Amino acid sequence: PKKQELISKLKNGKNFLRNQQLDKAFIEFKNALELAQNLKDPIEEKKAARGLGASLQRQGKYRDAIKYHSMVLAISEREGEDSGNTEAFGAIADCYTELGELEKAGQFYDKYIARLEKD
Amino acid sequence: PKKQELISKLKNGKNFLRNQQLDKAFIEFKNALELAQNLKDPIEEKKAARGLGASLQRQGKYRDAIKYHSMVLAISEREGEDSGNTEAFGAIADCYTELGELEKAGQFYDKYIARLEKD
Amino acid sequence: LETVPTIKKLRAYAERIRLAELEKCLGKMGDDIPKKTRRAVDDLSRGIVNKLLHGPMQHLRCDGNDSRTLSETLENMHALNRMFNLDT
Amino acid sequence: LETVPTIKKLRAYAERIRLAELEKCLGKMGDDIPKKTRRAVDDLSRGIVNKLLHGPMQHLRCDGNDSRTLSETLENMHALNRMFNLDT
Repeated sequence: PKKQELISKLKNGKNFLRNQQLDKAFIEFKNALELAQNLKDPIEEKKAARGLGASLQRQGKYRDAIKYHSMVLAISEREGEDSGNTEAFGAIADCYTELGELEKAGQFYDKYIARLEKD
Repeated sequence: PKKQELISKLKNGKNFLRNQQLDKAFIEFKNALELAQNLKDPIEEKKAARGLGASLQRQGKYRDAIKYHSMVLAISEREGEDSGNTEAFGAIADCYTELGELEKAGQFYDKYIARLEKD
Repeated sequence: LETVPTIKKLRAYAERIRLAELEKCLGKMGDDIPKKTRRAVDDLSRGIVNKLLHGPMQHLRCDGNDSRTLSETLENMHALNRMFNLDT
Repeated sequence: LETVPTIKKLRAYAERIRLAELEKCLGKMGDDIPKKTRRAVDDLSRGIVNKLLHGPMQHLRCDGNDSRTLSETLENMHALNRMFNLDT
């Protein structure tokens, strides 16, 4: 039931993202994040964090986007399970590139590139 | 029944190809080609021709390989259905490259490249 | 550092292709795609893109401590910009 | 014409990646994969590879009648050889 709700919020968020309805996407992912945290479901928690990062990034809110993309890395660290990290490193680097902080961007791209050969 | 036999020969041929048992692969594909022709099944006929081309190509028999890869193009022409043509153009070009006929190879690569953006 | 924006553009270019092909694939597979299949297909699309990009991406970074020189890295960047039309 | 062997090597490089990722994907999907799914997945893998290779491949051919010069084509070739390690 709760899990069902979580899945549906993630799905809605994705659809809003696709249609560039970024505020609506943000709200869905925000609700999904809370649900996932309550359900202690780290995989879906990461999906929600990534969605939040993507929504903000497309609105040009790069600093806030970095926070949520970094949350994916933190969840991975906490759970000892690194799915989604490649994308998170890449997305954070993209944000720093937009902000003109190329040194930092380069550091995150290096982490991203180091993972490209892995699965 | 006959169709089943055809499918299984194509599958065996593929497995032999993968294991580098190229003579055995050739025989399976050769039988598959005859079956497909009798059944008037152009899609499977192309798969058999491509398999024959690949078996010969990996044995270094480039001239013969070109014949079978060209058969894929001929079947497409006959049927007005061009699936498999991109791969056939590429494979023929690869064979000409191996034969040192770079001019001809380039012509076939051009046809291959022109199709890369299509589906 | 000049090559950093190229990394971003190349990533975006590849991601557009990945998503377009993924949509087409899911469309062909119809409704009710099992979750396992959905996931395997997503991994496939990422796996191919990531492994194909690995070489070029690596060669856009100039770490100084190996034989890759700055000028070579810039040449790689110019070639990628041309080949993937990344300047526009 | 010097670029022709590079086209062949780049094709082979990408095909190795495609087949390896495809095997992994089919392995994850288990037995009894519906034919429609099998075909969609194969198309997906080819679609991504072909669309990603289109730019570089095109820029390895120097057709003379546009602005792409021979020297630029050769630079593209050298960059691709480096980035995909095609010389070895």
